[in-house]
Amino acid sequence: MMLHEFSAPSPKQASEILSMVPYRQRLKVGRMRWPSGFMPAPVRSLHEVHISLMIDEKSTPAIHFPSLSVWVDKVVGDSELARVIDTCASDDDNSYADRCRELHEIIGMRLAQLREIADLSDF
Amino acid sequence: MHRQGLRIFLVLSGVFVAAIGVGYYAARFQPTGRGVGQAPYLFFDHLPWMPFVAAFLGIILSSMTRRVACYIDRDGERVLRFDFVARLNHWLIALPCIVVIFSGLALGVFFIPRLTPDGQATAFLFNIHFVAVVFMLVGFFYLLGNWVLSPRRLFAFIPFVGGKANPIYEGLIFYLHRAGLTKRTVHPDKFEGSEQLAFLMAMACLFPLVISGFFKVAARFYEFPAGLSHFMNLTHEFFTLALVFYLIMHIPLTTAPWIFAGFKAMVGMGKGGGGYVPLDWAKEENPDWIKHLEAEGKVK
Amino acid sequence: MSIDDLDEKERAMLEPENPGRRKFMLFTGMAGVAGFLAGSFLLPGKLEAMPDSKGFLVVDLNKCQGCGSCMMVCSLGHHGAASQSLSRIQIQQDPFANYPDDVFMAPCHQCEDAPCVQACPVAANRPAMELGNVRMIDQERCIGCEQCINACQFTPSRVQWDPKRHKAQKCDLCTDALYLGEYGGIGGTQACVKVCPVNAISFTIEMPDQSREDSYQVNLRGKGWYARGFSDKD
Amino acid sequence: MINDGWAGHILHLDLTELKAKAISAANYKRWGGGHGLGTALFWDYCEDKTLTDGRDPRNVCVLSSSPFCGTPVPSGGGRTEVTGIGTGQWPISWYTRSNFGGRFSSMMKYAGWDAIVITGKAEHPVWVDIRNGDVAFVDARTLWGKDTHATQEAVWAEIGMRRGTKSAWKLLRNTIDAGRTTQKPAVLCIGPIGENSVHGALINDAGNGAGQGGFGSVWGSKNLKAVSILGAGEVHVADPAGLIQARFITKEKYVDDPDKPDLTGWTGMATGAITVAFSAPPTHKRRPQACQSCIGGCRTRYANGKHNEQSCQETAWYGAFARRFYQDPVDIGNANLDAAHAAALTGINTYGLNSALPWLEYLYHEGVLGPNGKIKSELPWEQLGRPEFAAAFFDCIAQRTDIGADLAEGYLQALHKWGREEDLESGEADFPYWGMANHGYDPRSELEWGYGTLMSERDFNSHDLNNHLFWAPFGSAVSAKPMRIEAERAVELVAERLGPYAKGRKECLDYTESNMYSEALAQLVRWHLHYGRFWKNSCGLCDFKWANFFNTNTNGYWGATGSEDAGEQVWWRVVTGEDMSFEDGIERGRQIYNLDNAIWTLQGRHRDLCKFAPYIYKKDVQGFNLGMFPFFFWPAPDENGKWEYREIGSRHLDEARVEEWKSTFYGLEGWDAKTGWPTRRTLETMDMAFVADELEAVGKLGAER
Repeated sequence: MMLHEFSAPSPKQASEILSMVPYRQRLKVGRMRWPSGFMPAPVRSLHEVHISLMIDEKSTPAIHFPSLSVWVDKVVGDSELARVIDTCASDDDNSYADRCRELHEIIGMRLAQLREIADLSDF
Repeated sequence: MHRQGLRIFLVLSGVFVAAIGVGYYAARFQPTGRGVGQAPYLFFDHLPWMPFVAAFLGIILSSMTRRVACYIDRDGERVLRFDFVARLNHWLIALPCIVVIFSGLALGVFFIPRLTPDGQATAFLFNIHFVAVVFMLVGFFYLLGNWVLSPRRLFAFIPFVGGKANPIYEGLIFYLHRAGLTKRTVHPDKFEGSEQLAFLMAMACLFPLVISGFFKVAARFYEFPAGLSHFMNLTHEFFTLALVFYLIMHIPLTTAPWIFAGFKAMVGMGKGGGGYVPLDWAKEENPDWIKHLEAEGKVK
Repeated sequence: MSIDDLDEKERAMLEPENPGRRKFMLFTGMAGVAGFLAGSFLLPGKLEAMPDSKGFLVVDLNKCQGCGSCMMVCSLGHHGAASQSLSRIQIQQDPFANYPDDVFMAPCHQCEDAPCVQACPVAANRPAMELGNVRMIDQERCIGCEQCINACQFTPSRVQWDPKRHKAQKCDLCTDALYLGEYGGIGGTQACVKVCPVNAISFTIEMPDQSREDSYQVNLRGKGWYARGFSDKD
Repeated sequence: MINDGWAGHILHLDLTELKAKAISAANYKRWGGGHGLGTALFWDYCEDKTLTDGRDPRNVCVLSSSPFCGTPVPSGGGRTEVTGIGTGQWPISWYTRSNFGGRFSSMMKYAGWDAIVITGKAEHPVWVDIRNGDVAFVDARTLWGKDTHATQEAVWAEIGMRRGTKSAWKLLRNTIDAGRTTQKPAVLCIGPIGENSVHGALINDAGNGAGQGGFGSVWGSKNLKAVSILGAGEVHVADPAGLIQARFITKEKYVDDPDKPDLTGWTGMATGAITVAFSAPPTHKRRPQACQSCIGGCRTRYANGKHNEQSCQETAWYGAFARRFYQDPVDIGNANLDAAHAAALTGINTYGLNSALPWLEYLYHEGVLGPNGKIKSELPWEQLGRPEFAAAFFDCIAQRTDIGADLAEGYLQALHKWGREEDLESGEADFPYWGMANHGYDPRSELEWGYGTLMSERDFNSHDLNNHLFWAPFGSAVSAKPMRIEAERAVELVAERLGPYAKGRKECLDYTESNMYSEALAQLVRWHLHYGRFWKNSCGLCDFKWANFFNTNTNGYWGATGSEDAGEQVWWRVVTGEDMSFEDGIERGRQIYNLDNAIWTLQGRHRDLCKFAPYIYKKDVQGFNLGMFPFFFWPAPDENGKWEYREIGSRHLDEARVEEWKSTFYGLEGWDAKTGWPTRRTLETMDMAFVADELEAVGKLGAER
């Protein structure tokens, strides 16, 4: 699991990145669950992305990584994170599940950092 | 009612009711402590010897009573049909028998469901059954004893022996005549054919019941082969139903209008009380019997 | 009653005495009464020391999934018909209660000095000596007095009532399971143990502590069980 | 014995007269039980089959068990089929079905009843107290308004059953021979939603519900609050030893060892006790919980009793909204489970919310719905995701306040009332068929599911092929593990069971675009419909466990389905004594399916009504579903005919070709392709002339080819 050093944005930028984007700019993701199937669950914040990347034995995130990095870059406004997402998502030796786990961890670290900067312990 | 009959009847029923009361409280009696749980007191389980004792009490009783021969009381215009012993014996079997049957049926027989909600109520029913059984056994063995003492009384019930006619033919004609389907008539002795058959039927039920009953009780202190126990359990249930069917016929046919005088004699009411039937009625119903009594000079 | 109760006509019609027979009857009666009264004191008391059962069912209340398969197979194996009321093991549920109190499993304990055995008046319910002393009710001997049902000190009572036959029945560790399709009993199969989809019932030859009711409730959860996400820890 | 597997009698509850009558089951045995039995009873007892709303007093609702119920047939002993005309569907509420698990059907059998036929309408609210043969109608005015759990507890109290366990033996009546039990009665009831005739569910115990069809409101419209059933009897089977042995074999051969599970196995039925709940559990202190006779419980009970038995979709539909407000997965889970709890108490079917809530939120953000929108709603939409919102939402639905008034009639009814047809063009309102929510297996990609729904009357919800051909390879692919069974073999194993229509025809399982409208696919859908109609919905085999086409616990990977030692027909034989083959059962399913279609026809069905929502024909799945999901795996042959698990790409259905496909399908069923109606010849070959006569009488008999 590679470590990522993110540069620290200003508190203002940080809280912008953390904020919830307008409904129309939501990222369409979802979840596959046995046996109920696919359930759309669009996300509107980095925090929601983080949670929807979690893996458990009965369900799997349904996230299109390229769209994700574009969305993080253009809509959320965290180009640095977007780049990391790209590299990690395109790592084909990793299984889809592992990539989700890794992204979950990376975004988790970024969230922690941003929250600290923006001084939002409970977002 | 004849006074000694009344006395005896009151004494018996008193003892009987008292016994059932005891049975009820016994059924509620619950010793405590591990290994006992909630155990009602069952007469059958704790006094299994009592029915056997009752049997011998019946025999003793027979040795203590004396019989009066049937005779024609001219001036009384009546005939003694059932002496006191006969009446006592009949009711000593009959009354407990009713209780025995009802308590037995309520415990569930073949397709007939058990009517009690729990072990306690069941125990109470068993205790009632027990008390009645004890009385009935006294009566039943009193009967056997009496036969030993005066076999001719037994023979009066036996077809061809008491009353020479073919009982089936006699019984048939008797009822056909009643129904007005035939002009022919019969001349019964003391017991008309159908009565004799009924007697045989009663005995055919009572003997297996008593014997299988003794086996069931004896199982408390002696281990019979399982198959035998099973057979005896089934026998007991089967002849219970048989006896019920017998009584369904016996009771109406012995209280029917044409024979009601006989019934009154048996309960001890009627002309002059205690076991007598009107002479005219007897002439009508049992002409041969009257003939025999007269022939034997049993006339006073 | 006495002769005085008879009127003079009846007295005249008294049947002739037969002193010989009369005495004989009296004697027989007396002898019988005396004999049985005396015998009653010599009657054998309850069973002498009851041998322990050589097999027991233990259960895991935290594992049971409440599917009732054990109950159905139990009654099927013994009666050829599936029934909860005729099952020798009883599983109870309260869907709204908190785990683990939402399920209760009630197998027969095959008790030491089993009260149900002691309560049986006709020795129908007794240890099957040649079959590992499993406490079982001989349906041929049972007279349906319900005393064993009352005697069981556990709730629900581990003795069932067969309303069709008016007889009591209890767990025999499948000794008498005629419809099992294989040998049951100690050394053989116990249908409930074999069918349980989560292995929440187990057969043991170790007699659980008789002083505690919960000694029959054991932990049958293996590693794989926790891998399924079930646990006692948070 | 003639009654092997059968209780022998059917209970007719006439609510108008408040009378209970017993009907002999003898004439209904050919229908097998469950859906077949219920449909045959509906056919006989519903006087007007043209009804299009289940809330009409003339509607007949049947609860039916099956010969398997009350016996240890693995995952077959505990399901109850509910049939009748439903509510809340579009354009017509068809004669439909639903089923639920738990204890109700086994209790029904032990009480001596194979089915319960409910007709008429009571003057005031009643509940029905059934104890073996004794049936009593009890005034339910004191229960009316109670939630589903409180109702069940109240009924237990009425019958003298205390809460909790360790209860003593209880008499059904006042004598021991009237039967004793240690069990609580199984109480099937409705919540406030059903009482107010809003399409809702029937609930039994904590987690068993019949949701589809909205039968809760059917009961509500009949003033029927609950049916309590307590049975102390027995179910006779033809071959007890055979049944027990086959059950042992199932456990030992097909099912995982409970203590050594093969969690990556491709075992279908056989994973054993695995909880199907999608929220992080509030506590790990929990047990599995199963329907009667199940080989592996899919529900769970927690140390906090509150969320007991909540499972599958109801534990997921709210999570996506809840995560906006919480960080900790357990908090999100709890918010979801609380919402699920509220749903269970009010007795709503949450499946519709899968599509309804996202759509309503969309309308809110479009400014169409809300305090200032064209559609007035005072609900706190910004709080969507908090349990409070869910509670408020259910309340407005149950009480028909706010948008509840419109939604009460059905989601598409509301959509049309609000003039939002455009949302069906865009797919924002994701109701692909019959006004019902998208199940999560989009008809454009999972063809057998979509066509199966189109050719029946409700969301297909049959996971047979889905479990084996999608989920199994999916599981391996997601974590880049090797496929446990190669595509070639998997397809062989499944095709081997597709008799009598397509035995061994692997092309039926080709999910590529080239095969979307083929005759082979029509055969697959036929098989699937008929298999489900009999073996699952009529015999009561659980959809989560059956069919079992392949199984990595066995040599050669043969599954239990159709097998000689534990196949469907084996259970039928040991229980009923009737030597019927696996394929005979499918033929019976065909007859039942024909009876269904006859009723739909009488209700006014025509092939022109059997259409997907517009967006299914216009929009690709792309972007909406598969685009964000790298592998939606289904078997497909490559150009050399070698089978592989291939991600079936973005695509939509072509309306004209779907119409062709329908004609093919109708042809194969022996129906009139012009109308989709059954023909006399077809019906008579199945000894169903009585159906043809009734159709002919109203001029709705299909024309012979």
